[in-house]
Amino acid sequence: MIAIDDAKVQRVIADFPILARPTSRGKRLVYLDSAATSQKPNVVIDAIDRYYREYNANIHRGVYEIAARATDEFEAARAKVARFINAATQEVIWTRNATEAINLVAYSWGLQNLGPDDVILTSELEHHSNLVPWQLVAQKTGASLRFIPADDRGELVLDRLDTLLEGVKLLAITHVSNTLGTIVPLERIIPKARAAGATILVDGAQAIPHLAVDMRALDVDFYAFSGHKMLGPTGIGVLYGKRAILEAMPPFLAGGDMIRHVAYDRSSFNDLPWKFEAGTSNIADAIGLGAAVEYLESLGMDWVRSHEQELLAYAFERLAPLAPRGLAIYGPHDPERASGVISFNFADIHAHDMASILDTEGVCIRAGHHCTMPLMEKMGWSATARASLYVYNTRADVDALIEGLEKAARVFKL
Amino acid sequence: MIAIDDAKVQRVIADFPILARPTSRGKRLVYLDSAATSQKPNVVIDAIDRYYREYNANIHRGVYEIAARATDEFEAARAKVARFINAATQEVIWTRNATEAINLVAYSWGLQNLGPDDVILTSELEHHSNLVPWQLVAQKTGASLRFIPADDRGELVLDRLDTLLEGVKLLAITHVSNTLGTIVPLERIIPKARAAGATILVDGAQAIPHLAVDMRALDVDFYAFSGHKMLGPTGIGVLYGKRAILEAMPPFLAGGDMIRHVAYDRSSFNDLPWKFEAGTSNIADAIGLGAAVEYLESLGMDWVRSHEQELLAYAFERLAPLAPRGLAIYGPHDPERASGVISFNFADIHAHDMASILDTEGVCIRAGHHCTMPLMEKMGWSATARASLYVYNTRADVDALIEGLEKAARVFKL
Amino acid sequence: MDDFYRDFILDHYRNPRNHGHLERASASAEDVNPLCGDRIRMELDVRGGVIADVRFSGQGCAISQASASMLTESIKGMPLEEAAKLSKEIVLENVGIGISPTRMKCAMLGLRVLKSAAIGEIAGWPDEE
Amino acid sequence: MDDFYRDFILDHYRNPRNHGHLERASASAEDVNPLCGDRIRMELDVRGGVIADVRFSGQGCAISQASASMLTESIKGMPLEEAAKLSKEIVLENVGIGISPTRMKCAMLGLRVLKSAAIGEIAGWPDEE
Ligand SMILES: Cc1ncc(COP(=O)(O)O)c(C=O)c1O
Ligand SMILES: Cc1ncc(COP(=O)(O)O)c(C=O)c1O
Repeated sequence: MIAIDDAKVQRVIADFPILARPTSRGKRLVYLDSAATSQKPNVVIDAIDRYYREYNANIHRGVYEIAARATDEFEAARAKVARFINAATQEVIWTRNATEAINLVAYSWGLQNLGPDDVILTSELEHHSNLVPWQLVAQKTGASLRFIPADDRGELVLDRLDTLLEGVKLLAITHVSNTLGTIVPLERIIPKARAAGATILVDGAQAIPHLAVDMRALDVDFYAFSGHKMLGPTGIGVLYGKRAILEAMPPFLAGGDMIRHVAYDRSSFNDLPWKFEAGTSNIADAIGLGAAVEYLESLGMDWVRSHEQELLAYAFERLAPLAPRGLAIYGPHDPERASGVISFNFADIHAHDMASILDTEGVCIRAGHHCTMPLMEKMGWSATARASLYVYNTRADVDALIEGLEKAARVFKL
Repeated sequence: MIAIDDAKVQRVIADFPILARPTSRGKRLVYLDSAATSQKPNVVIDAIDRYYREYNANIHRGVYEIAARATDEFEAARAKVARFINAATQEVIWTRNATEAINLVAYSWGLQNLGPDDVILTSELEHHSNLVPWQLVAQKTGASLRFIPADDRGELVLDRLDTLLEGVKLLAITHVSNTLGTIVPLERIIPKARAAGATILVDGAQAIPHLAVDMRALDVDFYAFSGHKMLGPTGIGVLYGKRAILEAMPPFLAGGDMIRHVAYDRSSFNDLPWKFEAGTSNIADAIGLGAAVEYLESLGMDWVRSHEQELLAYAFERLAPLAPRGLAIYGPHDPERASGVISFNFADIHAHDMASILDTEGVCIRAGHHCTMPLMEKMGWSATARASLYVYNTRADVDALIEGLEKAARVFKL
Repeated sequence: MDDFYRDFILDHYRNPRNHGHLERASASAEDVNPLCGDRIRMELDVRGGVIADVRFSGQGCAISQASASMLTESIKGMPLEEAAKLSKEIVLENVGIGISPTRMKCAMLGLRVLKSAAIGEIAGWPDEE
Repeated sequence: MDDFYRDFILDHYRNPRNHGHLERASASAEDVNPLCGDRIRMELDVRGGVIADVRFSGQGCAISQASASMLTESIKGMPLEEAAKLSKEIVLENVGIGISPTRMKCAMLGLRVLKSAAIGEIAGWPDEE
């Protein structure tokens, strides 16, 4: 079953300069926190560097050579992202991150379209970024929030979906859970939401880096994601929106670049996508994200997915023997139904202590509530340890995690 | 009068890699568009590079070594910016740019505090980014906009300031005009606005890069600026806000990191400054901006200002002989009252044509409305050409501009 | 780019043909390039499906104004249907060599406005109330 | 960091002293570290200006819980004024070596809660009504 192409993974690893640097204790860096942010390949770092060293200039209004090149590369990056998700270029709006993308919809669509009788349907799996904006919109508009429940394995319970969808004006749902790796079966949910007449927003922050995602096939109105989790730089993210719905929305942030004409007393606005991009864009990082998308395409999203599935299967296999000693793994244990996230607790070792002990071995994991406090409280976990996988991880990384768990057991005298 | 320290400028130039690259026509790059965006010194590019190559990790919740380093450097960058503007660290909120900073205030303070009887006072000099947000707030709240007029030289007319300030709830004003370089005499305006009980926001996008600015001395409530115009990277900006007013404001964007506790139905929010920073921050570029601020400090803001004043004086001296041939220079012609911006038109050569011809000589200037359309219309200019100066410019750059103007005159058979 | 500004371009810029307004325009359109502020208005007098007369107005750089001026000369007497289908070749032929990609939008502004006037006239604008 | 978890720390973590609630608390406070979710509540029974009894509750890592447990032992019988002025030295002395800067916030959570209970009791909380 395990058929990891080691040569390819080694080539991938060589593309990530940080992975060649030992920790201050001289350990190999075993990076298992890609769900928080991914590492960056040379091509991405170099694309940013090249912009600043060779053609840094403000875009869109510049007549001179480097300004023209900056504009071209910036808009080419948008086209690359559009192609990657199968959307039109005008449907790709740059934001800082997934969070800003969701807030843009909350302000520009939510406040306009939701009222006291309306229902926002979301799920118990949501990251704070796809929950708190809707709480605030609900407070401001009088709309109410409703939740698709999650079962003990962190999978959504869809039996009562038809009832839950009654009167729903907005479905705001995650594609993949960052805490448990659950892949939400959107293909079962979206057609019903469409039939119920709901507008659909998907939080794709954890999906885009790991799965091939096609906007036209998914048929969503909005899809939000962040560059930094998909090998791209920090500070750049994307809101995809269907053209018609974006056209109908008022602008969000106002200022330079998003206008058509300004008089002292009133203004008219630019075409898509610029209508939603006020002020000087994050030019360098948009170009960096374009490079990241090309890099992912060169690996092939099918390879990315199968590599993670194989690693996940290997990890579950290696972790299983620790169960009798108190290792609890949360979420769907099935690599078919989950992305590369392993959320766990080991006996009475608190997740933060686990993370500190693993750190001494160079193993980087995340501990805490993973910005899903309500899910944690529902499940009765005060914190979990989370190891998450990506393109540069290997079986050796999983082995290092296991050794770290053994060390933690020794430290805690289990 | 001209006492430019050539050795120091040459050392500065050596810090900017882009300035060593000739254009595709083999010309020296003469970058005179720093008011649009500045070039970046090696220390800034390297700081970003180093983050990605050595310690890229998500911040605040990470226990492991590189996450701790990322958090430290990110918060250290905030502290550097706070020191640079003489503010407390909690008063420095990261945004994408000046535009987002102003919009944050428009949404979180403006929509809460302005109503139909309220007046927003701004000026005729404003960049769209400090005008359009207030037009939208006025539309939503019923507040009205009022303008401090500008005279023909682009200086504000303050005779009737007392009358203009009557009933004003918000003064939203630029510190330096990006189109004309006018330095607005805030020291005359702010005390009166305070006395009138107005809340005060200053758009410092063109001031912070060029002048020593001290938040405590200025006594403003909000001050907005962008990193990319002050030697920093694109994608990062700052909203300074007085602590008490920020504390009283509701959050703007909602999501991860800005919360204290989240339940499915309600949330409470984090302390300053994080309450206003939702989602993963632009970590790399915040660190890059920290490096830019240190670099500016190493030059000394006094030197920055005097270097620009001397260059500006030299430029006016060299440009004067062209006046009889139809060169019109706009704005205050006084290096004491202006920052390093030269806005002009030459006979009937349209600004865009001028920019194209200068480009063939490697001279980069901006042409158009400079995101100040209402000012352009008031002045009756359809476009102006704008050359803007910064730390790496020299008399040789001014000479190249003059030669470019001569060439344009030849091309247009003047 | 500097070789773009030949005598006939400067002449069209300084002495635009068909400049001004029509007493009776059967079709018109106006647009602005939001990035640089160049603005052009085209007014057409259409008789029997043919452009009998045309005027343009607006402001902007030599490229946008000279291109528009030359375009008005090219389309006088042209069937409206044909004008609606014009490709950018006509502008490139008119202005000749030397236009840089950054300035292409300037050159095409007049054509864009002409086409939207023509298409609007053919298809009928949606009722504006 | 791994050398931090010595036997007495693990013992305080697994068998926290003064854990639970007071029947009659004259002062109390609670706080959470918003970044990791660790939560601690402190209840004080103050008699004649002295901390006669104390209980803590909450959840979190070995560092936060053991530090809080040890702190409750340190402050029993301490004048409230003194508790309000405690510096982080007391925690560092209690837990000893090996705490990394990233985990300092965990170690100090109990102290922060104690101090806000003590200061609140001395200064009087603003009416919450
Ligand atoms: C005076 C002024 N205000 C605001 C801005 C907006 O800055 P940014 O585009 O970085 O948000 C600019 C920059 O163009 C400016 O010159
Ligand atoms: C599922 C999910 N949604 C949204 C976000 C927010 O992403 P960002 O912090 O980049 O805005 C994250 C990342 O933490 C996530 O995992």
